[in-house]
Amino acid sequence: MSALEILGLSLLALFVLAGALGTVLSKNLVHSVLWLALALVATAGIYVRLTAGFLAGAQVLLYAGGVITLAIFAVMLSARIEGGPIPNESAKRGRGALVALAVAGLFGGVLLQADVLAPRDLPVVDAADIGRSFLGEYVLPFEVLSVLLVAAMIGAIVIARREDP
Amino acid sequence: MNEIQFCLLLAVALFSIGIYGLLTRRNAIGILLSIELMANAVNINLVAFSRVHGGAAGQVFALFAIALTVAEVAIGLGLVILMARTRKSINVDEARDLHG
Amino acid sequence: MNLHSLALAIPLLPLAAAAIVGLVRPIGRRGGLAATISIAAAAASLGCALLLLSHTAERFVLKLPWLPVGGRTLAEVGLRFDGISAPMLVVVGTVALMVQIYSVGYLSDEASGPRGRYFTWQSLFLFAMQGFVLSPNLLQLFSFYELIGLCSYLLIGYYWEKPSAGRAAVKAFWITKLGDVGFLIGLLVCWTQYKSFDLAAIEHAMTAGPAQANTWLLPALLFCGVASKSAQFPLHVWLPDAMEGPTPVSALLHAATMVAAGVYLLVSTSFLFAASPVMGEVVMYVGAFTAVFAALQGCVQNDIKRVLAYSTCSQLGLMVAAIGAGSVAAGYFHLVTHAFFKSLLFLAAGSAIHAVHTNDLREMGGLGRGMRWTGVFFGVGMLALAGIPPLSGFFSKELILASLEEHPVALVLGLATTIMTPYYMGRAFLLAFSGKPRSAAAEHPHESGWLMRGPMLLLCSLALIMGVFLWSFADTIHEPVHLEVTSIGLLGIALALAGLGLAWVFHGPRKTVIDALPKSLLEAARSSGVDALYVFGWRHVVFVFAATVSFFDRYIVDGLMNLIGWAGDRAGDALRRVQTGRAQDYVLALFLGLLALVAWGVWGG
Amino acid sequence: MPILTLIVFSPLLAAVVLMVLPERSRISIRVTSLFAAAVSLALSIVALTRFLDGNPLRETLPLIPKLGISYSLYCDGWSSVLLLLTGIILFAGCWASWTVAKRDREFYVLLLVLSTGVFGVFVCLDLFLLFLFYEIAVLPMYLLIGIWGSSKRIPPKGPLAFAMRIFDVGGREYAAMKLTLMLLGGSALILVGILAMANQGAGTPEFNMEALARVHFPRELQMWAFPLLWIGFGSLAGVWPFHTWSPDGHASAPTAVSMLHAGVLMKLGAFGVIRIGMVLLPEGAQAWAPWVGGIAALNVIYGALSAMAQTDLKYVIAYSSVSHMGVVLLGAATMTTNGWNGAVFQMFAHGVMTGMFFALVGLVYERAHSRDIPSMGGFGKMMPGVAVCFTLAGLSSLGLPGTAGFVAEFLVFLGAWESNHAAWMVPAVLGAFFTAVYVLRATRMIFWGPSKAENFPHLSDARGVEWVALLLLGAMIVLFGVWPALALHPIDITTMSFLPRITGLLPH
Repeated sequence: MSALEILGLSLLALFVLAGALGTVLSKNLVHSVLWLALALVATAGIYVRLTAGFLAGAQVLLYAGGVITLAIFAVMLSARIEGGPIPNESAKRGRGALVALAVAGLFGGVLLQADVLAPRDLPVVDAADIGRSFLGEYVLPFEVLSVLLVAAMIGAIVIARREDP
Repeated sequence: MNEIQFCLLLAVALFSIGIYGLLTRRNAIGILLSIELMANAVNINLVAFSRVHGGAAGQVFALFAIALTVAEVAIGLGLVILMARTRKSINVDEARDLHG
Repeated sequence: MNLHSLALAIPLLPLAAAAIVGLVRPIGRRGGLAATISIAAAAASLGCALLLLSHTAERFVLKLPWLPVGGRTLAEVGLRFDGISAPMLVVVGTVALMVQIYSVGYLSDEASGPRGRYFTWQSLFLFAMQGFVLSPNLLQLFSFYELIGLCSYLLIGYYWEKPSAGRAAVKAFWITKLGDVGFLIGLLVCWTQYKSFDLAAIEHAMTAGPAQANTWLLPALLFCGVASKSAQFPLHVWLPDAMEGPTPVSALLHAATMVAAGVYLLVSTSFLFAASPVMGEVVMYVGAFTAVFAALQGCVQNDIKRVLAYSTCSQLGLMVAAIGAGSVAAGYFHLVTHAFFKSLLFLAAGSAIHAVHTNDLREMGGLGRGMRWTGVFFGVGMLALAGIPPLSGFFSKELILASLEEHPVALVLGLATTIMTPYYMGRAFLLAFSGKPRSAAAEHPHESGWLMRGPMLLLCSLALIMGVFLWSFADTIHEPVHLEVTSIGLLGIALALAGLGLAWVFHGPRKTVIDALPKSLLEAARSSGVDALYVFGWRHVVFVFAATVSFFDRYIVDGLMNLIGWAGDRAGDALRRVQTGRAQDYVLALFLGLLALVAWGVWGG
Repeated sequence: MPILTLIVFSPLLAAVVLMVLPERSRISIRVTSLFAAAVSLALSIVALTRFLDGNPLRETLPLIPKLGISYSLYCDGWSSVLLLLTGIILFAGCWASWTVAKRDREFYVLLLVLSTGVFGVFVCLDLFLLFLFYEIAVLPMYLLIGIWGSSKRIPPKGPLAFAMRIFDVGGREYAAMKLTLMLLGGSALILVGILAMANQGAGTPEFNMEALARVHFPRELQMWAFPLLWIGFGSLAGVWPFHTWSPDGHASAPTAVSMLHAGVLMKLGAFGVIRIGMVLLPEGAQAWAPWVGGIAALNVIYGALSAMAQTDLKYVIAYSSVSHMGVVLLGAATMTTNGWNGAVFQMFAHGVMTGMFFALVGLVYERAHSRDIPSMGGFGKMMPGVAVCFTLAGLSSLGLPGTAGFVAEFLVFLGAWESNHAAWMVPAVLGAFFTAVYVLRATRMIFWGPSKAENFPHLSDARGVEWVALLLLGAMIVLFGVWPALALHPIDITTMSFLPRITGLLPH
């Protein structure tokens, strides 16, 4: 891997971690949603780096587009219902940090000792292959997923429906 | 320390930051966002290994995962709004009616 | 009518009468009918006994397997008719019949309902007593022994409305049961030593079989049983209280038959006592001491029945002492004569009580004038008991004194008894029948009817002529007896006369002295420590111990069970608090579990 | 004609029929249950006679062959005597509960189900099925005591009062709960014991007792399996530390239930200890015998002493049951022919005695509505019949010769004296004496003495219906006291077949 690529990858990683930390630590709820957007876009970059172009696109489209907008809507709505900005502070940090560090330490430790296979140059999997496997080998999960998405939509609507006065 | 190992380590870091957010955020939306982070970390793993072993399976499942996470967030936010409407606050600490 | 069915009839007839009167309500309710049935049964049983007495030559034993063990028989039930049981059958039969006839008169003025119950228990007692006399083995002896105790419990408690009667009945049963515990343990020892309960088998095993290790153990335990029923020293406290029962009951049970059961037990197992001289000595000294102790008590009683009760206790002591000294004939003959004149004394006292409606000597006096017959009967009984020559008491008392000759201490005690007995009997007679009447009822007592005087007449004649039968009695029980005039004999007579003189001096017709002894000594003697000991033992030892055990069970052992319940309840409560309701606590638990699993996976097993 | 199955299931059949009967038909309910009880009683007599003339009844039906479970009933000497006892007590119990007013149909259904369980345990050869019957016998107790019972508050005192404060000690719910929990705790131990024995054989587990009797279990297994069975069954038989359910349970239970429970269910426990514990695990039994005997002797004295200090009539009799069950287990621990004969005969004798006692106490309670002895007095005038029966039952319990109680106690004492722990006999004999003390004391305080009948308005003697139970039981006490060979002969035959396994040689 050339020096440039390493620089690119670590830059992307930096953005991802900054985004994550921002989501988790920021005082303002909207800021934390925006930080999340940054993190998601940066991971899309990493997908590109890992030759998963289609996925990067999907990621940006779905996550950054769908989830962030939904979150913004939710924040606006609940702020209006609650009257006033939503307090976004966090408590019991010690406990949370402890568990997070423990998980990181444990998994990281295991990963560092493991000898992970290096990336071999394999044919790049492009959108057509993914589409073929969607309707070929994985057609059942694909259909089930569609059913699930419909159910989720209906569910979300029913849950959040305001009683007509 | 090759590229894949780096991505996996990044995923672990992302995952633990997600856990931190999950455990410390007081409001429901904050928690949902942290869960997003953790789901994202999982996807990085999937893609990293699909890069190693090739084949479409890795990415297909990543896509499935993304779809599922989005569905989950949709429902989650619906609940948050319901909660906000009924309890006038989405602070998680106050919602403890199901205690022993 | 062969002998076997005759022997069987003796106990079974009264049992049948008891069953009819007891179970068939209409008969039981009408007193008169119940009385006739039970008297008829008693008379028939006595008839059989007399018939059997005529040919005691044939000794026979009937046996029937009763308890199986491992395929063989552990114990049998049956009848034993021989020289020893024949006279006892007659004595018991006679006295029982006389008392039953007497009771008809005595209870005539009471409601007729309960009399059905009275005669049921009387017949049941006769069955138990005759069954006891005829038992061939120790187990059956024990069984009937306790049945006799039951009948005494029922009869003493006849006036059960009176709390004192109820308490006396229960006290009698407890103390006899206490003695029977020893007897029961004796049975067990007998089984391990001789592998059988049958008296004949044991006697054979003792003579022929290997010498047993501690031969004293079985007799000692048997003596516990004897001591309780025959009111020997430590276990005699129930006899004076047993006077709560109607007087005919006292006459039958607590003078002639029941208390003599213990002595009869000694007689029929005398070969066991003979085998261990140590035990003989112990029995003799206990008997002698009881005789003197009870006689002393007798001198200070003011209740006529208690005087007679202590006198019975004392005479029993003499019998036991005689048997302990080795002369079974003396003890047994005294038992026979004593049965007659003591029941006569009781019946006479009963007719006196019946007339003046009180037992207290201090309210009697001068009854001799109004109740001539009763006075004469009481006098004859008193003289016989005192041991004045021509009467039966003299013969048996001389025999006893003769048997105690080699044991100086026992002899002295015996002689002391021979002087005290006439004194307290004389005192009772003089206080009741001579001197000035000391209460309104005593002024003009009415003589009791023929139903009461008839039995007394027969018993009086028996008391007079019984002495003559000594020698024929001796050879029915196959024991040599020789009665000659010895210095001890003459001393006995002299002491008897001296006792009577003393009574005359102190309590003669002109004197109004009730108690000869000074007041303080009187109180000390009257409140005998033994009774207080029992009461203390019960209230402060047994009952307190029972209360602590019950407290321990209810509040400690049961408390522990409740503690477990309480701990369960508390643990449940503690666990409840773990569910805080906050979602994040649950997620935390989730991750901790995850960490533990992964850690275990990586480094664990 | 499957006699044994009929004996076991006729009460259950009657229970089903009762369910169908219309609600208001008081008489037909009682008649059906009486008919079922009579059928069982009659057939149990047939079973006894069949055993005596040589061909004992046996019925087998393979249920789950793979697990070695089969429906096999067999009626040997012990079972036939105990069947007879259960039949008698059930019959008397049905008569004694004639006056149950509240929901009498359910009462009779539960009573009949309970007796089916008891019948089942006595004749069942298959351990698995035996455990099933055991549970059927124990569980209805909860409802019977909880619903139809009576309660008497006991103030919490002593060092553990705090623990007692949260329960209303003495109440009927408390008694029902405690009884059921302790017995189920015991049955858990039994299940472990049974399973330990069952899968000893190679391959498929073997539950049939006769087959297990032939298996020689390793010593270590016997050493821990026997105490499990002893404590498990013992808690039902009133073994010392686990007996505390008995006073509360019997005191709060209605008449017929405490008759059946004290009269028969406690025998289930003792039967279990001997028939399953000692016969199948001889080495374990012999090793633990000193403990079993020691605690049994303690039971006798302990029960008698605490009975003496009670002021509640039902508690007196409940503690006396604990004391008499001690005599049974003492007889069992002696491992001698006399001891075992005495133990099984005492089961029968005590069953009849306690049945009669509780029937009488039920009558007294029904009329006087009080069980407090000191406040009663002079009842003999108003209820002479009950007084006589009470005295008879009392005399049998204190072991008066001529009653069944004496024969049983005498055999057990003899067995104890012959066994190598002669010392047990001393507390046992003392216990018998103390029994005499408290029984006669209670009789005197209640039936004798000046009549306190004025503050008990409607005292009356037993009426026609109630006499049946009393006469039947009284006759049994005297009959088996005067001629014990009737029951002792079959018991002796079976003891001879079991005992050699234990002692290796039939004692003298």
